[in-house]
Amino acid sequence: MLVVEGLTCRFGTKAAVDNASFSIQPGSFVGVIGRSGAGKSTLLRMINRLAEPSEGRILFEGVDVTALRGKDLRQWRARSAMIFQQFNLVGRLDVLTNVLMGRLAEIPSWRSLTQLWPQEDRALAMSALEQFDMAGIAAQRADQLSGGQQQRVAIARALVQEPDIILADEPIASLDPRNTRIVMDALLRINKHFGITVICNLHSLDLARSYCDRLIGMSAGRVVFDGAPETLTDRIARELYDLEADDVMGAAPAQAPDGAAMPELGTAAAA
Amino acid sequence: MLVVEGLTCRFGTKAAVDNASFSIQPGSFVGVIGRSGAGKSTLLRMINRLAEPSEGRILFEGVDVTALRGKDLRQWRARSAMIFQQFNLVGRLDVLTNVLMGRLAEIPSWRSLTQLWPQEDRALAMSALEQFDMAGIAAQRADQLSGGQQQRVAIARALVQEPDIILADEPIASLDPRNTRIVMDALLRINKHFGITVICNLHSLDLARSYCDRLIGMSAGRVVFDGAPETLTDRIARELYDLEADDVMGAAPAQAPDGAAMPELGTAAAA
Amino acid sequence: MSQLPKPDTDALRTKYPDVFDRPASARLAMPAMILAVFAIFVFGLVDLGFSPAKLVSGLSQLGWITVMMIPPDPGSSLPAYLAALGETLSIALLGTTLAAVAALPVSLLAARNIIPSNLLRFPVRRFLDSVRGVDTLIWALVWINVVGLGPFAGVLAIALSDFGAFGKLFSEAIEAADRKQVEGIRASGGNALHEIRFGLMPQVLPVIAGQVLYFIESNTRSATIIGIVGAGGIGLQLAEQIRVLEWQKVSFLILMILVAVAAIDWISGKLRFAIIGQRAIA
Amino acid sequence: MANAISILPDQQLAVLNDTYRKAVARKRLKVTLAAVAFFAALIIAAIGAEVNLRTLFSYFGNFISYFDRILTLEDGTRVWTNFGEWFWGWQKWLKMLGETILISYVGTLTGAVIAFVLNFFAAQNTSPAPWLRFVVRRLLEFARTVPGIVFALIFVIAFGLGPMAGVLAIAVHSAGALGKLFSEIVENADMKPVEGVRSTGASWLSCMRFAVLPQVTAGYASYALLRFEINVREASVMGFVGAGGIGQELVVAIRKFYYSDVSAILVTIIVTVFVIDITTGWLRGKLFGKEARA
Amino acid sequence: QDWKSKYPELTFAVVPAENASGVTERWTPFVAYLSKELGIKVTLRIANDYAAVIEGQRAGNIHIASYGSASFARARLTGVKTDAFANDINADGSTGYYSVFFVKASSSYKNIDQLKGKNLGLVDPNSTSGNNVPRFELDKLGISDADGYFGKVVFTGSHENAMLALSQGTVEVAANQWTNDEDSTLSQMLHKGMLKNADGSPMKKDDFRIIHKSAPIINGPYAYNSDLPADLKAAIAKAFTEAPTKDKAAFDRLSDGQKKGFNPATTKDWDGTIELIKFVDALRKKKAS
Ligand SMILES: Nc1ncnc2c1ncn2[C@@H]1O[C@H](COP(=O)(O)OP(=O)(O)OP(=O)(O)O)[C@@H](O)[C@H]1O
Ligand SMILES: Nc1ncnc2c1ncn2[C@@H]1O[C@H](COP(=O)(O)OP(=O)(O)OP(=O)(O)O)[C@@H](O)[C@H]1O
Ligand SMILES: [Mg+2]
Ligand SMILES: [Mg+2]
Repeated sequence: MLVVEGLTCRFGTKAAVDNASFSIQPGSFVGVIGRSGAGKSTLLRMINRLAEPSEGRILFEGVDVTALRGKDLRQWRARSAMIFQQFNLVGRLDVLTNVLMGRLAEIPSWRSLTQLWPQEDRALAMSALEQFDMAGIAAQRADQLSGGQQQRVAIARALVQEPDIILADEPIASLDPRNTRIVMDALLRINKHFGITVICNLHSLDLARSYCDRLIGMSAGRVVFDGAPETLTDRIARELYDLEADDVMGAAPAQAPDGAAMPELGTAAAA
Repeated sequence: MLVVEGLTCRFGTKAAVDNASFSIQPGSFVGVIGRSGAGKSTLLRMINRLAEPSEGRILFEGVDVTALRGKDLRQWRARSAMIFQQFNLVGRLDVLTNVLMGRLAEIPSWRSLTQLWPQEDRALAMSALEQFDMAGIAAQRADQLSGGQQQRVAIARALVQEPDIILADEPIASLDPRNTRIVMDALLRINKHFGITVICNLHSLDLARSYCDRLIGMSAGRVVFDGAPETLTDRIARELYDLEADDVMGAAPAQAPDGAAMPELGTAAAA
Repeated sequence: MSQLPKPDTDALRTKYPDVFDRPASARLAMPAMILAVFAIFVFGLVDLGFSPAKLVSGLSQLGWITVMMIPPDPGSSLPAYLAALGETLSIALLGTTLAAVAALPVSLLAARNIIPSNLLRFPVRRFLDSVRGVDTLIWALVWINVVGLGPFAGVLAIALSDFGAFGKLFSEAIEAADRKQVEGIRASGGNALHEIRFGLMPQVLPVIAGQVLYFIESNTRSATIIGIVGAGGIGLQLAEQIRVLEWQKVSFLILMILVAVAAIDWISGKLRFAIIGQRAIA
Repeated sequence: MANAISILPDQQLAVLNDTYRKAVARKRLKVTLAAVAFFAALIIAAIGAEVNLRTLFSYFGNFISYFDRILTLEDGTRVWTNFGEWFWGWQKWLKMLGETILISYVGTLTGAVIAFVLNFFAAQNTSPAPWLRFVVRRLLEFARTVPGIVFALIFVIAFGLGPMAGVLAIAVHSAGALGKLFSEIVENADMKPVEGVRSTGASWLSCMRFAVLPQVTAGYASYALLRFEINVREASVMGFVGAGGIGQELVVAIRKFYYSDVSAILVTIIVTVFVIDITTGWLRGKLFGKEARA
Repeated sequence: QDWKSKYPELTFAVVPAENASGVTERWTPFVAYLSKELGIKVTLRIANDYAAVIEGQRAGNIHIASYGSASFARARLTGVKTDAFANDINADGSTGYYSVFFVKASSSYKNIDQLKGKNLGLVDPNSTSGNNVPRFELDKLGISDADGYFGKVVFTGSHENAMLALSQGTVEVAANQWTNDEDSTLSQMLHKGMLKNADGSPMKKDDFRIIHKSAPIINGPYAYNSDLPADLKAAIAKAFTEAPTKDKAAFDRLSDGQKKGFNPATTKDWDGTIELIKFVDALRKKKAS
């Protein structure tokens, strides 16, 4: 179980995350929603310890993650795999090596630095790639792949970390709708088949409602909503986004707008 | 009227666009759809003359665009404004200067090179930005903007070219759903209000169906479909994408999938 | 920890043999190259008369020299040193700026993404190579024939030899520039000059600024040309003090140059980051 | 042509233009001040360097006179009319060139390896600790500030005459120069992959190896080869410590006014520079590989 | 005099003697004196390389130059229009010096013959006493190919470096300049404590031994451009000869009390040196064949 207690992160005087507290049961699929700048990314980065908390604690299975140093810290990072909006793959390395990065915390340094990966790790990486139907392009350079393929490589990398938690920071924001579906489905499968906890930042309320068991809403660094997707009423959503509820739905309009129903210049754009 | 006659573009032995012919009425909103690598980008780039046709002609209002050189060519490029997936703004210049780039073909070189833009051009650029509610950030550097903002700058740049045609090459592929809507709405407004022809490459069939008057489907360089969106049946779409029709719809699933209905490992991913 | 199923190594191995048993050529290419590089290195060490004993005894000597350097003391020559430093800075600043101004247009002709034709680029690149290949000493002599002895000849000599280096470096910076921005300008109807002015220059300027400042810095400390053309120069003072083994003056001079270099380094950093700006928001 | 933009009323425009102007004014002012300062510095430097354009232009014809002389054989004919006489010492020169290349190779390689190890500590974005960065930067600064010839002279006193002192001097100086340039490349590198690798629990070393290194190798190679080339050309300075090779031979020819030898040796060196430059281009192409897909 | 309008400014080029520091301070008073005597501005240029001075005089933008003997000969040989008019008089009244071969006193070497296969340290290629004369002397001793005879022949770059190399055992024998026991690079280095034994104690004069001494070498000339008007030339030469009496302070600053005055000389006096240079050049041709 992951417990977050009074977690705060300040940049200068500004609190990007402000006294956030919640706990997450193993195996759940949690969506974190909120406006741009609400502190979603910072929250996830603190859990993975890529950002340093200013105050508060993060406990995982009773261990204070915020106090870890050195080897223990690296091991924790391996256990809480991160997936990024921009994929954060190493473009000049091939797909297989990118996936093998997920094994770095486990493998003795001399082996990884000389790229003498153990056979079983290679096998693990290949089977992860195969799950996403990417084994055939294992030798291609990562920067030659399309966005959807890159994000699947990133997920494969997360999987071979054999993590307890997957932290996904807007994993589909730079993907087209089709790849969106592929990636979200992949996350869902991992969550349901292997019971790996998924915490996922999402911009689109629609997606959040479709995929998550539980939603955490943030606004200006604070947790302002925490509950099942059904309990997130349109009124709450409007407040959360401080906007016309219509806009946050984010999907394309249902039918072709005709000239008459078309928004006047500057209204939609102003949103 | 834009007429494309037997247009072909070869890279080496491979024909990226293969004998494409169609004509487009002024004021229409045409979507070009097809799989990755079908030749959509190459087609648009040839119309703007960023890529050289190997064979065939492009006629605009009776003038053979493929034969233009020098000043005439640049003038044609200005009349057929291009919008790119990656925005192709100059990151280190401010927003206003980026928009003013659209005036380059009109202004004497000594003025543009010394950045002594005429007052009326400045007014034009500023008005274009204001239309998209961006005049307030006219002094910011383009690389400090979010994706949606950058694409709106790119559209403003296209508009100040006072074009007859706007060629948009997957203008929303690197945008999140909300920005997608903003950008597509902007294109639609331009098309409907001012009667500027828009030719737009799209990955998502859904979007194409919602916004376009007419769709051109490409596959392996050839035009394989040309008609109103209503006539694009699921069967044709399936053929076009060589896929399960379900997948190309691209939107998020309508309701939350439960464990039982979940796809088995490797099926959706195989798409 | 792991909830993943154990992968079936053998099945995967038969399916993707390349991944598990990479061909010997691929596996051995890198080690073989490293071995070759290292072998030549060792051969060089032996051929050039390196010996560990010499190294150890020399190191103790070095320690001894270091002790002699403390405390730094300019003696009575401080004004002369300051004048020399000022003169050197002037020569370096002027020469390097001239070189950069002249090299910029030529470097465009040497860049693959501007002049795709190998046939046109080849002579330009070889021209730059030749200018670089001619020793600065020779450039100094050539200019002495024109303007006589004095710092001006030094300025011109530096300008010419750095011109060759800048031409190469700038063209590489231009080649590494992002093509998308240039294409954006072209698509709006800009001509070649516009593409360079608005599409390329904003991108390569920080790189160029960094390199120019680095060369100014490097020319400030170089001893050779400036001395030869009869302009004194701080590097010459330094070399001379070492020759006559005035260690305290040596250390003082080194400190002086260090301060000047650190100052240029600081300006360079400021300038570079001012042009680069904050990183784009993701 | 369609006009899709309705020009705003003057009043509204004036407000917008005003805001824009205010926003850029600060930047403009800064740029202008910097430019003025720079030109002032140039003018002061021009006075200090005794720039005299009149002499330059009136005697510019003399520019070719030195080349005229080095391209003439002792008997007064042009060098290329008698190749045998021009390149009379080619065997000796080639041997010396080989020696120079060997010296530069060992020196540059040693320096590059040191720079390679140190530059990650010196770069702002990869340095593990600020104090370490400070120390390493000062160290590199020191190594490149002291001219190679000065190190050579010190090393001669310490290690005795011979190539060893020259090689060590080249190594130290190259380490300083390359260390700075390398660290600048690292500072320009994309940090997203680094974060990606770090989030998997990788150590600092692994982050450098897998996330930074693949991005920077091409730049490293290019700068190291340029440094190699500079060292080949400048090994003449090391002649005085017994590590001169072809460069020293050139200086001797210049000092003794063996004009045709000067041009012959120059040609040898220039050809070497050609080869290195072409190699650099080839290597860059190889390391950069295919451009990332759009 | 009409040359004053034609030559409103003269350039005087000096190359620092191998062991000089503070050249500018030394020469400035003297150049001021010269300027006063001639009534026109004289600019002092310190160049670090004789090649630069020779090229400058050839192009005509250096009017007066202080040369080493070998460099002057070289300038004449390559067709520079320059004429000698004076050279230095040493403290003991002589106008020349010697090139000598030093060995360490602790070694067993008594003459060149015993040094076959050992290392020889020379100064730099253009040095009269450090390269040209030693090679000439060796040739007279029957060693025409020094590089083949000795194990290694190295240019150490300066007279000091040659002595350092000898004291550190890098070379067994070193060529150097020597006027008398009180006036030589060695005596200056010893005076400053620049030479040390392995244990750090300073070396003494007795630690070195001269095994060969050349015929006297004439001190390097001061030369002016041949194209200058005759009366200007005369004025320059006169100013030089009168310097020790007319402006003693400036002269002493220049010579450090090591010199007595300027000796009027003519280009002819260096004919011997020119022969020497021709001989050295001939060595290069020999190596070629
Ligand atoms: N390294 C940093 N330095 C300073 N401020 C930061 C830093 N990282 C984040 N912030 C600030 O903290 C706040 C929260 O940022 P965060 O990235 O967590 O928001 P977010 O909810 O992920 O937004 P988005 O949806 O745009 O990704 C923002 O105002 C941001 O500007
Ligand atoms: N400059 C080029 N050189 C060689 N081949 C090219 C070049 N540009 C495009 N191609 C090839 O031409 C084909 C069509 O490419 P194009 O970019 O037009 O496809 P697309 O339909 O836009 O695909 P996507 O949806 O991925 O953008 C592809 O197979 C591509 O690899
Ligand atoms: Mg975020
Ligand atoms: Mg495309």
